[in-house]
Amino acid sequence: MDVVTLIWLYILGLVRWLLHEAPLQVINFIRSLPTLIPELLKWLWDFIWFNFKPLAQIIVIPGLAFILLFAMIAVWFERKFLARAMLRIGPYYCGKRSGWLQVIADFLKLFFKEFVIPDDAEKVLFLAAPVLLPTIPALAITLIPFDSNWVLFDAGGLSLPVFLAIAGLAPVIPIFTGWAANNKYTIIGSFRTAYLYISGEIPLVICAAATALLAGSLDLVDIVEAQKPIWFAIPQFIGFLIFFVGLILEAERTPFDVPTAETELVMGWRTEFSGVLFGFTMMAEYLSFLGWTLLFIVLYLGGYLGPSLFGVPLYDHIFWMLLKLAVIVVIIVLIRTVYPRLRLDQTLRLGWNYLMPLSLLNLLMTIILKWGLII
Amino acid sequence: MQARSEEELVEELKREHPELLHDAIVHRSKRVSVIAKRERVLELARILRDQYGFTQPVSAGAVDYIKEGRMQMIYYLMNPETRFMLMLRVDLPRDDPRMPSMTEIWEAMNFHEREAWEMFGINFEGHPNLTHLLLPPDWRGGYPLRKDFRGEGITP
Amino acid sequence: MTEPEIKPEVMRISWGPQHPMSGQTRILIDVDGEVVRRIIADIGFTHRGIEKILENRTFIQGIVPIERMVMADTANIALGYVQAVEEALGIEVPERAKWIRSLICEMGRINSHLYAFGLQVECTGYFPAVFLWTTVDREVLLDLFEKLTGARWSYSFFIPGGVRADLPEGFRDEVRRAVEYLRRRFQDYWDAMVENPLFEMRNRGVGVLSREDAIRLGATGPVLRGSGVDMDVRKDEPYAAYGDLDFKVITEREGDCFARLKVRFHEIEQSLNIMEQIADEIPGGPVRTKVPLFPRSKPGVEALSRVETARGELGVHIFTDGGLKPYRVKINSPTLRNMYVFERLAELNRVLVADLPVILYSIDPWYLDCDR
Amino acid sequence: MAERLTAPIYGVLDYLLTWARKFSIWPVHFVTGCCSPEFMQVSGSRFDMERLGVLPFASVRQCDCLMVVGVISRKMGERVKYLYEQMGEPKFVVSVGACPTGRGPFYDSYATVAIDDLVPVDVYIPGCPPRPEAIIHGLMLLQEKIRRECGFRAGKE
Repeated sequence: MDVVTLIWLYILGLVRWLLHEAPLQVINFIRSLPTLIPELLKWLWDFIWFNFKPLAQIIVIPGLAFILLFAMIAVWFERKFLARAMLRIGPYYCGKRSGWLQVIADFLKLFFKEFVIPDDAEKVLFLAAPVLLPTIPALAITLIPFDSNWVLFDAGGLSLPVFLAIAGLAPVIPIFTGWAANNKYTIIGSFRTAYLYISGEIPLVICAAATALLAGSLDLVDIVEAQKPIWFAIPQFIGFLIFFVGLILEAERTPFDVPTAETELVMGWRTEFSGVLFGFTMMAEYLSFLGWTLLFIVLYLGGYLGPSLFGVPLYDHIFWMLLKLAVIVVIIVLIRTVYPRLRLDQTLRLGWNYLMPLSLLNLLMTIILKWGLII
Repeated sequence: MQARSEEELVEELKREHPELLHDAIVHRSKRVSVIAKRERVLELARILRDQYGFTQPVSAGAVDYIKEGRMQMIYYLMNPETRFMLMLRVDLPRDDPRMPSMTEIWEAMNFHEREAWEMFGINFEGHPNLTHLLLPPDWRGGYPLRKDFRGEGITP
Repeated sequence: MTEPEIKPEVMRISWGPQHPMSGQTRILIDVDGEVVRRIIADIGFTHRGIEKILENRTFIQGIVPIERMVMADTANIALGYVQAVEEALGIEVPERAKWIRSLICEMGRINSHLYAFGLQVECTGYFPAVFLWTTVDREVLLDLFEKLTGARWSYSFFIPGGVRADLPEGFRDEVRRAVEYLRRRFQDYWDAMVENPLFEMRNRGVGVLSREDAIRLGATGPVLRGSGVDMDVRKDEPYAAYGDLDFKVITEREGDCFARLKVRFHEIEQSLNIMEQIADEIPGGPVRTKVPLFPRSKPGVEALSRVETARGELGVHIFTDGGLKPYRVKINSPTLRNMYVFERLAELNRVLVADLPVILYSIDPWYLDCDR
Repeated sequence: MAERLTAPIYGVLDYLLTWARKFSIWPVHFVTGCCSPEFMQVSGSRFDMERLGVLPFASVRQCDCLMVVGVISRKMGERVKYLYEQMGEPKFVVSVGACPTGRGPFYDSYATVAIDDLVPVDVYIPGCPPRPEAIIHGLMLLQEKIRRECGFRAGKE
């Protein structure tokens, strides 16, 4: 029985079903409609009520709404804060005297703007970057615990290394985008990204390992629980400082925003993006900033721990997490207004000569602190 | 040997190198001008720089005397110690304005000679990079600063 | 401009006229990785042919185009031209007019140095704080200009024979108030810039210009004084009221971007002192001598006037042929000299791509002055 | 019939789109002539143009407004044309100062060019240099023009 006869048999069976049974089934379906709709609704209601928690997680707290809302508020806050530092007002008329709609207007305009693809650029890689860029930090953020059981993606006790692995993917994209955009500025920008991330990534990983060592487990929830007696910022003060500097370096904030230095390379590796592509890359920059800040809070500032204000523990924890996030964002934006940008070789010297040995020293101190072993 | 006042400088120049220069005049305090012969201008420039200390090049430009049929190229030089300004002038005939370039002696004259070349058409032999400085690279409208320039929009 | 040949391992980048840090010029740099091998300044993008236009304007009409050469520092440029015209036509200027001229020139110098601070700070990425503070402080001076002359930037206030109008009453204590306010503000600038360790890291030892190279390459203004040469036309050939004003010429020894920044700082302090002296001791008397509207010049007269603008020494050389219009006006622009120094800095010391804007704006170029 | 049906939807989207485009004009960081200090004062603290949502941007790809500030020389004219072609589609040109519009005080020079034979211009701002209030007024006129002409149905009428 070769394939052709099989196909023919199948088609004959189909034709017979269409002629004989199909009308019957349609009539039965229509007759059963009055009872079907309430059933459907009931099923939908059960579905929402039964797994209300994952839905809330996906959509609200560590999920999409929180990320987009943070991007909006961070951009608006930064423009207003910088304007205040420059003794001027910043966006004012766009949202009834406070400019809060300004970011929505910007993104909407970018959404409807024509985006230009340079003719001899690698189209596939060029269009892949704005898609990949926001997803990687968003993926990493799902691992952050907002409460002991409020974790979106349960990595089975290994959430810290998984976070670092995903966040480690982020620098790869600017590198191949810089080459794909076929523009001299982007090539230099992508090389600089490569240098910067190598020198910035390793001290962070070592410091994260030190905290995991102190907490005795690789799971972020356990690390936060271990910080109940005392936040890890105090016993590991060197690691705290290194991670803070590394955070600014990873998120490319001003003392270290060497790859997208406006004054030398027009926009670094983002020069060729226009319209909605640029909108996504700008949002991605704030998402990676959010991702690393949340990890910083979880590792050193006691995650969601804090005295309880409302009755329900879940609301307390989420409130404390957001409060710490706000404090860190304000500090980093403040640093942007106070310090100029460092040169590439100065940043690398900082990364290799100071952050690296200090992080090893921090690891050594944690070992001694934990086991009191005299090696 | 640094001369104290302008008159001594002028007398010395006339006494030492009469064959190199036509004339040397004192305009006012700290401002002297020397009119050099076109062929021997390089030697005079080297002497001025090495012996008389005019090491700082200020600027250079040309003037087109169309009635007398000549162009005068002026080099403004400064002596950093005595703060004298010397204007080294070279007269060129209008029909073939050729001149040895001063870039070997004062390196900074590079830009000013390029500008004089594109504005007046003075050909500087030995200039490293005689291309357009201010005008667009594909400029074919003649030499703008000459008196007989008929560019568009110009009503002399 | 024909493109010189490019060596294989070097990448030629063009910082075109549209670049956050290139102003109105194009800078071609040969980059090998991060190190800049060669700089080619392709200037001429704002060439308006002012020298040809001035041959088509009478002596008084000529003030308008020449003032637009350096918009941040119009006072000194206009003074250079007007003094040359007065020397060519033999016009006397009353004493009070000279003092008013010095007052406005010093205000223009502070205005222009603020511009230099703003850009030198912006190109190290220090965008938000100091760069916009300079616009706030410049508004104080612009209000004074507006009160005195009616215009903010190109006010055509100097005319052959003196100054267009006398100081409005109450202007002198406004000058004193402005000077006192600016002194406080410059203390903030000093803390925000010179005391800032990161800013110093970006500027110290960058773009070093030794004393001999500065003289040999014909640098001028703060670039020259930053390398230790105390040449200042206000002291060498005193014009306007600088003869009887006491102020110091500031020099630094290192000759790097940081030294040039400090030279500008101290020069502003000297200018503030001068403004105060003028506000206290300005003599009375007429403000303008009678000059016919279309003065006729004597044939075959030459007049070279040298003025110390904020960017260096400007020379205006007027040749007259007895007509109503100058026969030829030669302008020795300070920025053209400094741009040549900028081009040679790539060979003098190791320049990185990130250092280039810092060096470029420590030289404080004004491309319209360079292209005329 | 199609027109009547789509009208209300177009109306809402039109309003939304023109509101967004009106409030986020990103002029490219490009000054061509001697009005540049005035442009800096307008983006400065006293006459803050960011109140209207106008934020100067570095790369020409992301910008949609080419503010030609000051005199255009012949050499600069080509660059203005290149820049105009590189910008994304809803693009506007604002000519700041007397020089771009009619070559200003350099009317009889061989080297200056007026902007009209280079790129189509939306708003002309007179003055040499124009006062900061005039520049902001010009930007508001541009916003008015965007509100009227730059919705979905731009091409229809």
